[in-house]
Amino acid sequence: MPPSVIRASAKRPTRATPSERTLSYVDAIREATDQEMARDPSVLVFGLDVDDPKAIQGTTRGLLEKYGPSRVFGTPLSEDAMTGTAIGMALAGLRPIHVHIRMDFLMLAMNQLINVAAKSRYMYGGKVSIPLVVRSMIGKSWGQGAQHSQGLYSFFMHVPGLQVVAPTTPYDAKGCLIAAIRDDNPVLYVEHRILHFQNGPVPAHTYTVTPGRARITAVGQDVTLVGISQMQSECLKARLYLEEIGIQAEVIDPIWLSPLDIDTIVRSVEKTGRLLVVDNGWVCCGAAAEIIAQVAERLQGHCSFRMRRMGFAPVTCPTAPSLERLYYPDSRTIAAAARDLVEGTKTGWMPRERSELNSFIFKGPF
Amino acid sequence: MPPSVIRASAKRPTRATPSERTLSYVDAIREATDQEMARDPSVLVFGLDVDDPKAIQGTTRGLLEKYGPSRVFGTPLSEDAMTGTAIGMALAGLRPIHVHIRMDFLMLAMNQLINVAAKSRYMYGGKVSIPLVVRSMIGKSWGQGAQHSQGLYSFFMHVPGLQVVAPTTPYDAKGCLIAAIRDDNPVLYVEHRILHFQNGPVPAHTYTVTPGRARITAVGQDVTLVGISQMQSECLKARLYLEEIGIQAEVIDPIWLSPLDIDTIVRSVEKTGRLLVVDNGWVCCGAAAEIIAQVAERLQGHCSFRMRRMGFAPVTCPTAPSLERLYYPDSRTIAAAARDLVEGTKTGWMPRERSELNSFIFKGPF
Amino acid sequence: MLERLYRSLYRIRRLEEAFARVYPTDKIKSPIHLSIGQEAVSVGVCAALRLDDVVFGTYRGHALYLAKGGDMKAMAAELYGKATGCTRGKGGSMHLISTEVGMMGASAVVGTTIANAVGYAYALQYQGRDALVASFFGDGGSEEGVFAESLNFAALKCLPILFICENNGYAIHTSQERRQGRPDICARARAYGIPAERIEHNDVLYLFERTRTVAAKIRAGGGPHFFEVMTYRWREHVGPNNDFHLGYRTEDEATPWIEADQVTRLGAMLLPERREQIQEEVEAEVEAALVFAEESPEPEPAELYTDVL
Amino acid sequence: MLERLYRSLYRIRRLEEAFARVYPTDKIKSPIHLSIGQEAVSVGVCAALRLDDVVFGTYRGHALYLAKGGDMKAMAAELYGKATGCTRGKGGSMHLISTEVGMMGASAVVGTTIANAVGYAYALQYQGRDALVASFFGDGGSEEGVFAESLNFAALKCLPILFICENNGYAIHTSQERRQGRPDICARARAYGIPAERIEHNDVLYLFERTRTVAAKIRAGGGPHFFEVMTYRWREHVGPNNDFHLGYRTEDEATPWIEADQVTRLGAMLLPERREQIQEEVEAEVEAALVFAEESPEPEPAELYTDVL
Ligand SMILES: Cc1ncc(C[n+]2csc(CCOP(=O)(O)OP(=O)(O)O)c2C)c(N)n1
Ligand SMILES: Cc1ncc(C[n+]2csc(CCOP(=O)(O)OP(=O)(O)O)c2C)c(N)n1
Ligand SMILES: [Mg+2]
Ligand SMILES: [Mg+2]
Repeated sequence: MPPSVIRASAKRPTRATPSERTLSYVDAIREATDQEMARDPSVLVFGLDVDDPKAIQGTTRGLLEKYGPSRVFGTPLSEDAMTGTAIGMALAGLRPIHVHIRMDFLMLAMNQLINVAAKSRYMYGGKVSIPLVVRSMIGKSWGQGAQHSQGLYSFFMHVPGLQVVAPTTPYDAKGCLIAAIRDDNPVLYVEHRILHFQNGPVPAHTYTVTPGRARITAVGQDVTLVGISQMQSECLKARLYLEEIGIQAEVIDPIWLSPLDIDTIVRSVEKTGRLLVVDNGWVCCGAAAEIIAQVAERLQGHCSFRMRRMGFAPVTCPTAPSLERLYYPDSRTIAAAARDLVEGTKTGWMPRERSELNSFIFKGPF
Repeated sequence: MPPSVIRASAKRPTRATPSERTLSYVDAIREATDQEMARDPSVLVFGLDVDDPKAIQGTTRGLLEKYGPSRVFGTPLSEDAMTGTAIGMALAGLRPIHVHIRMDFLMLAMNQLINVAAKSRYMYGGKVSIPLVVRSMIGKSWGQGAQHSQGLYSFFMHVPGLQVVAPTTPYDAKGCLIAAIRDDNPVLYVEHRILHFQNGPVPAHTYTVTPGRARITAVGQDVTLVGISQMQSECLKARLYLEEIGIQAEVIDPIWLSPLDIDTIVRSVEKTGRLLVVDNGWVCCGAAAEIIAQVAERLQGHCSFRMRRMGFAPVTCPTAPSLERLYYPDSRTIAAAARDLVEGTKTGWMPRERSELNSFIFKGPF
Repeated sequence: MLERLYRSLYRIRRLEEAFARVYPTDKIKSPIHLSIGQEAVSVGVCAALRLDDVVFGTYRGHALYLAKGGDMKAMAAELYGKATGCTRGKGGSMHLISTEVGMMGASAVVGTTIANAVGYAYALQYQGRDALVASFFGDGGSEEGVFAESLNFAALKCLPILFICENNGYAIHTSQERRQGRPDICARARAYGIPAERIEHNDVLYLFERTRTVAAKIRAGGGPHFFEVMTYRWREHVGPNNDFHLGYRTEDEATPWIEADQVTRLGAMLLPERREQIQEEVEAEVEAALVFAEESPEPEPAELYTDVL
Repeated sequence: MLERLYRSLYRIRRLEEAFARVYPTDKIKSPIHLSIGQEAVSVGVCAALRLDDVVFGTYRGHALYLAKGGDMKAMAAELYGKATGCTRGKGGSMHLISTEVGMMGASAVVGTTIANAVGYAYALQYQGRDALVASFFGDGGSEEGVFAESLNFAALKCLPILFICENNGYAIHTSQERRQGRPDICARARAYGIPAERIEHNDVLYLFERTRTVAAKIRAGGGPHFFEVMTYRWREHVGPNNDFHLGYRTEDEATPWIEADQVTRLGAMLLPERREQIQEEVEAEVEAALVFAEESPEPEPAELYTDVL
């Protein structure tokens, strides 16, 4: 293992490698892109507005100036063809990063992603590969509503030939993006607008966070919380609420949803006997369904456990704040559900809100 | 309940209502469409090639002559806009049936289906509804390959605001289509090219098969087989192989995947203690994952059971017959898996092929 | 008619300005894509439409909703996230609808409503009604595949639809020239078989006249028609502020548009006392709408689960 | 050159006819969308391309694969579902590829490879290579949104790409007139800023000449160009047979195309002995390809799981 490569691993459970330096999630993405572009001239980044003054929340800031408009460019509003274009570039040996400011817009790119990108390597008998990274963001709050809030990554988990990663810390944001760029096959890289505002330690050198390895972000023995994307932050806060009542939650960040590190989750559930998966999307046929199903399959016959899924309410995302609050799981409803799992009964308990644990509130316009 | 409405129900487990008349699946679809178009002038059917000499395997045969080109028409090759057009028609009070000869092509229509059709009723505060039926077909065999073989219905199960139905018999093909047409909200109607060749009893009058009710297609007490779409036929054949070795399989056809009748499945698993879900798609984040997860959630703490999922191999569909055979579950591999579940161990048993049980072989060109 | 047009323009302008003023208080918890500067497009077209004609728009749909006759109170309440909003707090600023006046929806995904409008027009034709559909979208919308597909189908079926491309020169911060190999949207429409004309200077009166003429033709079965209306967005893409500091456009570029402001222009064509009376009435209406929004209740928690299916 | 063109045409014709002959035996377990009648399009263009130029096609891609120089044995074996096939039995007739000769793929979803071709052209430009991409698709393909989006981007970036619309008048059984409001595909290309020309009569020599000229311009940085080539499919849409009995088209319509058959035309331009020699060589090659396909082994079961990622 070269010294520049640090691997996430179930064996290094709690924290990312300590680092002097603190970076925002946004800057971690920017730095990963910058370093890979500097290293490899075949890396390009494009998509609507990547070269505009807002630079995709800053994640592409400065790249145009450094690498020029043939490597960093905005596109017409043509998600379908631009995805196909990215695939064509990849066929020619480039490593495109295609950026979408909303995951919802991927619905315009499904044909190229599902029918072409995922399948080319296989259906062409291994003669080609598609080293494509698709970045897309999940929105939340301030009335983003029906079409700007979806976490549709389970679609991409469903289809062979695609990989899916949803880093939650700046450390993983950088390491996963570098891993995705270097990977020879398509990777869907899922960001969350709220996570963009996170800060955390990020080494200055390049490193990869290995596909298919989850991270135990907090150790505990009473209940396993698996938190996906922004729900990872909510789970970590829920853990603090649970501590107040003497429940030690183990929190797992899967990081990579495909390939999925089910071993780490299974081992944790063997220990705790309770599994709460908190998804950043709808639960039906979602990532949480897959995790519950795999753990149940693996543990059948030798270890029984209690389980529950949480995720978006099974409705379209409403815009009124009063409804939107009820639409998402949050640290308190997660804590409440976890306690019920531990006690094996509906306790009706809900932690008193601790304002210092309040979620970061995103303010508009967007 | 008007006499013309016959409901599928968990309480009428084995068979569809007896009927003198036998119809093919294709003709059942045709008849349902015809009867509803005759009843309600707001029903339209369109899509690529619905009015051509092949008439979508015959499912739209004769409708053009009877209802004219403003109610029955082929379209340009424009799946995205034609789906949007269908939604616009629905907003204006029509009841469009939009036909796609391949489910794979729905990937071009995802934006309108996921971001508009599923959400309009909710995001417009109930002021509108979208009575849209989207028919699409799954292909299999004769080298249909990567892009003509996918069963991607779990995408639509994932998203609130959509309903999904995958009838497997001519009886249900007719009754579900009528139910879908009369429903005020979008319904994805999943057909399978191999099922098109099925024959079975179909009453001549109109009737609906109620959304959200599964059908027990064979009673047994040793293992529950849930077979989706064409895998329902394979499960029924697997049951015969299992009978040879004294295993009585209960077979369930969910019919409606959304809303899903989990109660019927749960009751069966409570009885058999073993659940094998055989999906007509990939298993990761698929319908089978959802079914396993829901049953595990429901039975936790009071009934332990053995479970397994089968589905497409986690690869792209290959075209060579020798590989394609391995790609799909079939009656024998299902029987083998079921026996292992019952015995709680890998027996290595595989039934001797009985040629009279061989699947219908689909011959090309397509 | 001048008075009607002026009132319509002024209502939109003043409500948008009121939203911009209120915005820093965080009472509006919704993104806002203001129509300030572009009011003339919706107003000119809608003034020539009938109540039973139907329009579809975009997330930048405040002007269209009001111009077609949408209720101002219900709109303000919607932005405030209240139960009295036009979508009962479920759609927000980007998904305004008013089925009563034929405003049939707006989408936050660029381009999507073009196809929905075409489908509605198909239904009108099928039902033998002589109403028409007006489909509003931006210059950016013309780059989505759905635009091309929709125009082809509308032409093929000779549908009663008027397409209105509001060309404000930008998609967010990217100019049309940087997105289109041939920046001539009318040429696209013509290629698909739809007569197209470019209407310069955001000219509300000319647009109104042309719409009257063209709408009559469409009603008579003449098939689709296409307007590319040149206009200009004064404020930032989303939000209440100016954005000239961002550097993607200059104040010089904006100046002629601001000087040719249609609100001022039409105001000047009225008798001062009539103008002032309209202004007073509108100010009171705007004030009342904001009060209504503020005082309205939030949706009940149970509302979360209604109207899914 | 005449000989080269003739050989290329004849190879395609004879292999396709051989497939059609074999088809009833069920040895080929793949759909076949035959190119018979349309050979001239692929042959005329590809003869003017270099080995390092790149082509993308469709499920009706037999002619293109062969014309660009793809291996006949590997293609036949692919249709037979054998391990020696050009995609090792994984893609079948609809997904032919030959990276060695720049045939970079074909799709069973109409329109998709147009965008892939544009992306490849972007890469060529970025890499400073003077090769070009030729993107082949049908008249139906021009109706998909991706067509419009792709053309716009190609024009915007002035990419080295030649678009070739093989207009055989039909998408399956539906004629162009029944699908397009204005059935003028060149007008669409021009609307997006791409010079376009319609090439009549399936004329292989004219197409070859024009491609030579245009390819030189494209290589010199002249940007994209568009050909609409009028051609005709003789057999049914998919499968080995004729389909005039279906009634969607008449034999009369086909007659002029069959009379102007480019295989016959070019054959007649050769000395009889040269023609016969070429024919003999091709017959032997076709025969050998079928034998190779038949005798090749099926893929190993383990192949099911290779090359997923
Ligand atoms: C399909 C899609 N892609 C991207 C976006 C992000 N986006 C929101 S507004 C916008 C610009 C649209 O420009 P235009 O159509 O000219 O409308 P304008 O905002 O100028 O009124 C973009 C790219 C989106 N909402 N939908
Ligand atoms: C996106 C998509 N829609 C529909 C189909 C079904 N289909 C297969 S071939 C075809 C006709 C295509 O016509 P054209 O592009 O003119 O090509 P041709 O077959 O005439 O060569 C259609 C509609 C498809 N394969 N892909
Ligand atoms: Mg604009
Ligand atoms: Mg054609």
